[in-house]
Amino acid sequence: MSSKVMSTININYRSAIRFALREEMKRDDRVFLLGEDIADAGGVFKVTEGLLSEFGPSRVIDTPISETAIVGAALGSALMGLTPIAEIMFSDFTAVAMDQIANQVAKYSYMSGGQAHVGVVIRAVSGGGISFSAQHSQSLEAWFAHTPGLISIMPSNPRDAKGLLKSAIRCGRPVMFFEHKALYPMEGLVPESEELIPIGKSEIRKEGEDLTLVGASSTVATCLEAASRLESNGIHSEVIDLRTLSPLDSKTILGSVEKTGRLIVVEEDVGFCGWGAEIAAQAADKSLYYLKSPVKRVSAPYAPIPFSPALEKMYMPSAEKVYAAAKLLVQGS
Amino acid sequence: MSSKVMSTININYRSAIRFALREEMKRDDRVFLLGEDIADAGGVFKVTEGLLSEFGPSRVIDTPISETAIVGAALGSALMGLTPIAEIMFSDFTAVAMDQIANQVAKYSYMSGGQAHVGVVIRAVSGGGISFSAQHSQSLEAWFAHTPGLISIMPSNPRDAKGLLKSAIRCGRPVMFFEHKALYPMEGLVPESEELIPIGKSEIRKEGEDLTLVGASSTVATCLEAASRLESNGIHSEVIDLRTLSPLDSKTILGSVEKTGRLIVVEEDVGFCGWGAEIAAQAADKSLYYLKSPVKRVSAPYAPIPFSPALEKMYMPSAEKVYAAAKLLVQGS
Amino acid sequence: MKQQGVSLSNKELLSMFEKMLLIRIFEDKIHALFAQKLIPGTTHVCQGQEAVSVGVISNLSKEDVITCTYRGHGHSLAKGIEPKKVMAEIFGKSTGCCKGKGGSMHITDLSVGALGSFAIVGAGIPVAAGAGLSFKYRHLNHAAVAFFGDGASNIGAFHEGVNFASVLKLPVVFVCENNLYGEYSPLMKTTSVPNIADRASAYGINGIVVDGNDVLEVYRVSKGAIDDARAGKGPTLIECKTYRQKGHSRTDPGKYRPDSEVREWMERDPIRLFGDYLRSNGIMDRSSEEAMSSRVNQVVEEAYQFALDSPYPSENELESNVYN
Amino acid sequence: MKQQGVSLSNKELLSMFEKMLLIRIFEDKIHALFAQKLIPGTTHVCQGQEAVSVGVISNLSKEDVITCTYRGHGHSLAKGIEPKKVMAEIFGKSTGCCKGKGGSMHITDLSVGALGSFAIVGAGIPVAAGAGLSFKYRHLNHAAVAFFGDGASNIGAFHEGVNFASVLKLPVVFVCENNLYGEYSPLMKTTSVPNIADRASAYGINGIVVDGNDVLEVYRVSKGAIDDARAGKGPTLIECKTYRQKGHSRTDPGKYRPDSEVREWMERDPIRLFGDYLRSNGIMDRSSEEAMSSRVNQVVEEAYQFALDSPYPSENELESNVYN
Ligand SMILES: Cc1ncc(C[n+]2csc(CCOP(=O)(O)OP(=O)(O)O)c2C)c(N)n1
Ligand SMILES: Cc1ncc(C[n+]2csc(CCOP(=O)(O)OP(=O)(O)O)c2C)c(N)n1
Ligand SMILES: [Mg+2]
Ligand SMILES: [Mg+2]
Repeated sequence: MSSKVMSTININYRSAIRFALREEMKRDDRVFLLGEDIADAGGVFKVTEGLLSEFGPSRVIDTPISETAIVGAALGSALMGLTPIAEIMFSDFTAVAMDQIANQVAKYSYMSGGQAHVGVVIRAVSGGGISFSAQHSQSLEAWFAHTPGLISIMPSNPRDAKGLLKSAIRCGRPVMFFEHKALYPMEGLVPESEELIPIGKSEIRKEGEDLTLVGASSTVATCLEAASRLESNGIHSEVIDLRTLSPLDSKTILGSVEKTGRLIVVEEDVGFCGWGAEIAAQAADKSLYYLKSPVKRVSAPYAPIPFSPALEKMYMPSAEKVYAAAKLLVQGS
Repeated sequence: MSSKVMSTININYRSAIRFALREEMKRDDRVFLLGEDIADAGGVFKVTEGLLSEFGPSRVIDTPISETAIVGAALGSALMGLTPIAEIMFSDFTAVAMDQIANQVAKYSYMSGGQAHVGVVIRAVSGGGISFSAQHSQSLEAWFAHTPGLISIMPSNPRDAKGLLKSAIRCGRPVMFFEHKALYPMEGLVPESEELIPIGKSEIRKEGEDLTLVGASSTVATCLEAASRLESNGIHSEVIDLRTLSPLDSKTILGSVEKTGRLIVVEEDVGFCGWGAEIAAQAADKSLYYLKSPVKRVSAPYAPIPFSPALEKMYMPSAEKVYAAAKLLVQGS
Repeated sequence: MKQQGVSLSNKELLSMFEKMLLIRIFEDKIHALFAQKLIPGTTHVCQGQEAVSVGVISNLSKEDVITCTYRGHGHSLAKGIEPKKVMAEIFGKSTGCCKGKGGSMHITDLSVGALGSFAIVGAGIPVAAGAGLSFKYRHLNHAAVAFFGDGASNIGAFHEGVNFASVLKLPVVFVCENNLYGEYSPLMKTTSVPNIADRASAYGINGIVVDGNDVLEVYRVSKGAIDDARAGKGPTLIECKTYRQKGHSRTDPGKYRPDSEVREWMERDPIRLFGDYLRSNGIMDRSSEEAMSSRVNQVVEEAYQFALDSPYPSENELESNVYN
Repeated sequence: MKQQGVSLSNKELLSMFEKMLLIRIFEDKIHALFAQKLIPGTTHVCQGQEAVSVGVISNLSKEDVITCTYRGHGHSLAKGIEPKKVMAEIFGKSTGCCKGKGGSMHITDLSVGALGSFAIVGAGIPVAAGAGLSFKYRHLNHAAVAFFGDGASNIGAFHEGVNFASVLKLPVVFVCENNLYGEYSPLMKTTSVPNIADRASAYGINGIVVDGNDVLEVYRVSKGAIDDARAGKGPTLIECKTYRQKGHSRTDPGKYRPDSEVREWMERDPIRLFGDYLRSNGIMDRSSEEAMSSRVNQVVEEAYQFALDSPYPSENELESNVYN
């Protein structure tokens, strides 16, 4: 993050997203919102609170419980030149709209030979940690990353959430924008002036020479916490915040791996066939000769997310797990 | 494959699947079929031809065009102790039933604390190569492999198709059974007597010391063709047929990689976040110190499947691409 | 309220009342415990809707089955899951009906025919159709009942599930609990018909509107539909007009509802209505009511204690049951 | 056949006839070429259903939009995509409307308001609702029309799309082409209502059944619905009873259909009916008909030659257009 002086405000992740929506809606009257309980109620997570009174019911639209219609209608309106931002209340519900997302929105541009900018933004609330059980806690980003035609963004902090959402709204491409529910209360400094954070660029959150930790969304904090504990043990880790999962910033990630020779990917998602595997696979292809030790993944086990807080805690990646894996990698025990 | 003498018949992949269905329906009257146009018409690909007249309309059920209802009803009947086999005409249509598959069927056992054997088999027709465009040609196995609770099977030949489907029907667990549409006419020897091929076991199709090629479904033939061309160039490759994608037979795969020191995964699927990445990632973790050269993936590019035969040909993995990648790996140019 | 075309013994009537009371007291307890932050995650309580679950389920035997939603404590108790197993599940304890792995939104007990609470809107509907299919397949005259909300009638799974059951003439009864809201949105804002039952004609089946706060009416109407289902006459869609006395979930106070509306519906509280009926017909007197009430209170308190005293699941539960 | 409540000039009538003829001859050509294995993949031709696409789309301007299905050549031609661009697309050539990347099932040309052929049953329906939303959003009095089959009315996307458009009062007309079959299955086997239009009441909108082989009736009825849409009165569901003269796809001979049924419907061929009307009312004579026919034949032959002569897409197309 550049350190030049700028005027900032301290807001939470939720407000940062709301600010991005508001600024973009003000800037461009083609931008509108649709989703369940987003207007009158301001959203289940209160992200869209106040926007109805500011922009009126034609631009902040409460819909029936019909995710397929929501995404399909977003596509149709985008083809006519609007910029719909659809809210999927829990990213787990993308499953009921999967055809519209993965077969229609994602493929429209390609199948039509590039006739349209499909400027559909789908905001989806992801992640676990608050005992919402197996159908309201998933991290399903890998499904979408695996679907050509979709951009997948996973902001880890208020500033990124704002700057990346603004870029998403302007990019004229289909975007899956994953907001982690446990991050909504997270506070952080956000520039007062407009900031567009580029899609497709990772950010090095901490530099180090001994190993590379890659996280995204909630796991960036996990990595940073582990990194600071490692630091007290004399292990200097580099922490990369993915920001955008697809397109992936392979250059930054592999550059770091080639410097440190060690890689741990930390994902909240189930490890098997998850996005951590993609990063590990790229390292095993492009950076093999730099690797000093096995590539590790700290991810969820092969199971749905359990409800019981006792189990969920074991299920989630943690700084402890990352720390233990890192120590083992670097010191061999 | 063991070479002990057995009496065999030569049938195609399509018939092999039909034989498996028939044998299992005869064996166990809890087994039944449901899907679109599977009864009167015998299925779009004629897999279920003749089964209606043999088993009657209560066990071979034509349904409305309602994949969500088909899979949901399969789940409900499985909870009551039946063994439904649902046909999804093209695996691309799993997207309209994704919630039932990934949130309900896959998670039922876990969320209920193991109360039920969810014996739902979903037969889904996958794969490209016959210009069926982007919504009728996909290989979406990675979505399901990434979803804990689902077994994913990808038979590459008639014998496996029959023996694996029979095991799937008997296993009492949710199975995604991917039948590759281009393989339906493929002929092969199948034992006359009953054979159950174990789920979760890969098969070494050809032994070799110089590199390991891993394929599944249609790409096993691709690997074998490449392997025979490599052989004439003095390169001895080992070819592994995945058979089951999830649970993955890591032992066989990594054992081979540790022997050869080189790995190429060949998948029809889009490479990015595909199952090839998982295999590569496991190698980079567990077998890193054995690797003599970068782990390669020959997979589809990051794009939906194009219609035009000219483009589709470039899109698909081919023996040539595998051959070229292998030569480069082993000989360095 | 009257007992029209319904012949229930006094014992049966009292048992229905006790079930409703159990649900009410159970939910009040959950609501209070949640507010005290003693319950993890989220909960969706069903006070005010007890007449629907009890009215319908009183027609079912153990072999009949139900599916319900995240707002499913009531149906689960009515179908016969032991209160302590439900409570322990809501606390995430290993003694819960799902070993603590499902939680409030996924209460399930196959042993009593409670096929599950489905947390994805509409998802239980086709599953109930599948259970109905199994009864038809086996020539059993059992019935499957799918409970869901008014908002759920807007989702594809509703359409497909009901149509599927109609085309295959399955023994399924679809019970829509129209409590006027889907989360914070009034039904009329998101739905294109005044009565959800009007949608039945799109599937060639009967659609019936019933006063969902009158347990005897619910019983009578659902009895007809369930009898039809058992007799091979196919499905029915029943819409029960009722009211969610609390907010949507957790601590939502439901402030978006007009006071007058809340007041009117509180006056038509289903337990009050049924209690009045039982008392005025001499079926229940004050002392038997008090005895019942203290019995139920004790059951709920015991369930609570049981949940508190039970251990959390152990680590080996984390990766078990992925397949069964 | 009569021109009831419809005022079309002779020129307009002849132009409609020519459109129908174009579709027929185009589809006959495709059918023959496919049988000769000259066309890759699969095709779904629409002979017998020309009155629907032409009848409805004759009410639309270029600013109005449509979505259709894999059986979409007819709608695409009626909406104004150049025949040679459609033909070249079907051949997978770079000069096709989608550069050969979509093919027969995905014919699309935004420049004429043909938003796309959707190969997943029902998928185009909510997309049309979204286009309608954009018109309402911008206060334009355009309309969106979604074409789909009888079988499609069983899928969730139909339900959600129609309900959504009704709740939001969007300028959309839903046109169901009931050709009696979904693939190889007769409608009555998989659908719970005799008329798809009966489903309109589930969404609080008008449902109208029309003779889909009578282009003037289709024109008249859809005109009313489209006018209503433009006037902000919300959506209508129109069911056109018609017949798929060929099999479902590729070389399917459609043997599962009773001969008598096929015969009856062939007698009610929409082009024959309309031709008889035009001739008997002195609007078209033999020589003008012959001129038209040879003109259309030439257009189709030219399209075919164009497709043949065009190059396949080059390698750089493989990974381009992933985003736009
Ligand atoms: C597919 C899906 N979309 C959205 C939600 C979020 N959600 C949970 S409950 C609810 C409202 C449902 O309303 P209704 O069907 O009337 O049931 P009620 O809660 O009133 O019992 C919504 C939108 C969900 N669980 N599933
Ligand atoms: C979701 C989905 N399920 C199944 C199919 C396969 N399929 C293609 S066409 C078709 C029949 C559709 O029938 P109908 O809607 O009546 O249209 P028609 O072909 O008669 O024009 C089916 C089942 C599909 N394309 N999409
Ligand atoms: Mg409700
Ligand atoms: Mg049809």
